[in-house]
Amino acid sequence: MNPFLIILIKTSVIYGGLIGAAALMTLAERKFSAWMQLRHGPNRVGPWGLLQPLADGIKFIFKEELCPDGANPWIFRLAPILSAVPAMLTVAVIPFAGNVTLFGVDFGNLSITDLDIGVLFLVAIGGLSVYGVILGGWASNSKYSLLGGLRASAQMISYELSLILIILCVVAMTGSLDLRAITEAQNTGNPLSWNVFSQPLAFLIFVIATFAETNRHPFDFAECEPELVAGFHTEYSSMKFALFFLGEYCAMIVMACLTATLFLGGYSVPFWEDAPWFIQLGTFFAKAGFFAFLFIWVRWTLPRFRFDQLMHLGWKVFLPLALANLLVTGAVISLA
Amino acid sequence: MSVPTEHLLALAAILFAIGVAGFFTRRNLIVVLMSIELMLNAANLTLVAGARLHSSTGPLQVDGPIFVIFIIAVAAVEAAVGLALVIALYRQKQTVSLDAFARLED
Amino acid sequence: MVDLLFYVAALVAVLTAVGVVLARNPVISVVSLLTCFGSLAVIYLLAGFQFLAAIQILVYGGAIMVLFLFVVMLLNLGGLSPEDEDGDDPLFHDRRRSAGGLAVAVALGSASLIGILRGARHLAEPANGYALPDEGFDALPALAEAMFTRYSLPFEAASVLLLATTVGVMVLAKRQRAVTPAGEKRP
Amino acid sequence: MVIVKRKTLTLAERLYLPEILRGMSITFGKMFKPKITRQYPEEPLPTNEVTRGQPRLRALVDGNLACVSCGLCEAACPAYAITIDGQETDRFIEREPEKFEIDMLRCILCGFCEEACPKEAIFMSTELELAGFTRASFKYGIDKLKRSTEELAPRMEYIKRINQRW
Repeated sequence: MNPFLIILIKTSVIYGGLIGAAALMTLAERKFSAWMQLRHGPNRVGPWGLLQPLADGIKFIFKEELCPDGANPWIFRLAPILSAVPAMLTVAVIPFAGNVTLFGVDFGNLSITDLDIGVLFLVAIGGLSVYGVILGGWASNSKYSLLGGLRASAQMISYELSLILIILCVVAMTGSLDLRAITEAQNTGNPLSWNVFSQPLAFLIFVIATFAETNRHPFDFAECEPELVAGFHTEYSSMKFALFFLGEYCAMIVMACLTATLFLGGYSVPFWEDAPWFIQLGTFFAKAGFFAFLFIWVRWTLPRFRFDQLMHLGWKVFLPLALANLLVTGAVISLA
Repeated sequence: MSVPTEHLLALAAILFAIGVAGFFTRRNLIVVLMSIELMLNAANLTLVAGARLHSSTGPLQVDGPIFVIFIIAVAAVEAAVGLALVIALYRQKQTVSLDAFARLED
Repeated sequence: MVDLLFYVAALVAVLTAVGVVLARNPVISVVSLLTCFGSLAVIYLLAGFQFLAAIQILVYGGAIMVLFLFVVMLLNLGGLSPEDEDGDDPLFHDRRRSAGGLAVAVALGSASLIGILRGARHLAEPANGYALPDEGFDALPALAEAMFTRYSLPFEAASVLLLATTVGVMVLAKRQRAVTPAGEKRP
Repeated sequence: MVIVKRKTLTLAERLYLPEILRGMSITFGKMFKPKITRQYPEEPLPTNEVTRGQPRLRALVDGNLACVSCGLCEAACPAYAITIDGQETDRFIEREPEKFEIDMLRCILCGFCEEACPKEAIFMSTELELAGFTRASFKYGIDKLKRSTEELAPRMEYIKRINQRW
């Protein structure tokens, strides 16, 4: 089969899956939050409310597009795109499963690309998502939006440091920046070789830092409803708002996938080293799905932090801990 | 990519010239700092062009990329210090226009 | 095809660089510069330096330009640049100085362009058409080895520089606390 | 001045994590508890004689209204929702409403008309739903307001019982 065609098929399947998963996640967020509050959640559109995201999408399309007075129209339009695109680009390097053979056609490894510097790509592109938030906040010409954007930028930069340092620990363990190599190094059939057991502290810091990085509860200072009336996207409506939403949920899904890949061995099946690809894919979905659920679970459990507490946690707790963790990891690797 | 080296160098020269123009004509301190970043990037591009030219005839020459990495580190330092200075100056005069800081006495 | 991509990226880089200098609004300048750095990263990628491209986006895109944007917003310069408050053209407000600056830039640019084009005769195209050696595409191990052996001193110097900068910036940007005669900090 | 003594936290509480896990286990457990939301249109709200729904006129056994168009409810209505035109009649009570109209868009369902009525002619029924397509359709006339005594009997009993208290 034409290799170009194979890449095209893989890309469209993975991006379709990502957008579908993001849509499903908006539904899951509402369903789980409802269940945790002893409610039913959306159950009118389709069976068990499964078509609710579709209804939401149609609603978004038919809403009126507003641009506030005095706002910079170009940057106002650019911001949602800058928020959604980096979040969706990062999924390109996530390895979902091993070699896929379907209908007698060898599709190769199930990921859009196995980049040599996959982790670096992910961190670099992921770091760009902060622009959507800041520029959106600034371009809205509203003080609440501006405050939300400022907070988001400070928060995301602070936690990106810890996040990168933790990723470095895992990279040092494997000796590769390729996410597939990191997965394969953990795919020994023995779950104890997963990084979560050799790097428990790193795992903990990473999971918490992903919450801050994606602006989710309990660190959602960018959109803090009670003080900032939704922060950077207060002034947005219609599909522009939907793009911000899509960006947020895609970022969550990518972060869940990344946590599963870095610490839980990605698609490696416990006690079955060379499982067929669909079992690997199922395992991956189970692991990533758990972390995606964790995002929702924590959101509907914990109250919001205060902003100074957030900064204190990021700079005075996580950064030293991450540095110490990196130091110990390096020492152990060089001595072993 | 089979673009000749001189095209990369020419691009670097043009970017550098634009950076110089911005540095000399603008009076907004932040834009002046950005012009400096632009010039540093033009230098990086030159180094990359050189590294590509020399690596393509023999073994990989890593000096160019390593210098680029150091330049990026220094650029980060420069931006951080420069912006801290801008903030400190802004506190004094409530402006970031270079004209306001042209005199020494105040 | 790939070459065409280079020229597109080069065009974008030049146009956005001009945008940085000409934009009246500092936020537009920042966004233009960001795009310019992005297209430079594309050029690095095309030239075979994946790592540099990633570093370019990571450091410039993810850190430096965010810092610029942060300061622009912190000082609330979102509106027009200070030089535009009197409604003048940002480039030609002070005609003599602007003309001098432009002259320097044009002279510098044209001189280096002429030099490059004259020297280009001596730069024969390599037989393999600028293809990097095999390890070039995955230059990370070679890069790391050189960085931590031959260039370990500059590397450490850079880390010291970064540390000194961190402390210096903290001192510079920290607001001076008013101190009461008793030496106690005001609440 | 109130002095709030803060509880000194133990190490586990200051680490947040055990407490966070405790909170999360609570929310996780709640997910599987029975839901308390009522699925409204399919599962109508329970009503009884205490339910104060919309005002309705009581019809006697012979089909005529109990109302004598005295106008007390019209006067008691704080929203000016009731309009009554009276006329004479050959029946024993001598007066009956020619037109009795309640503008349901103005009605605030306060029940003052029920309290004001001396002839037990107007009661708050158990009907809760109110929907229509035009404003005019919310002006309920006698034909829409009339309810048989049996229908309003529980409410009548309830009101009598309440009124006996004072």
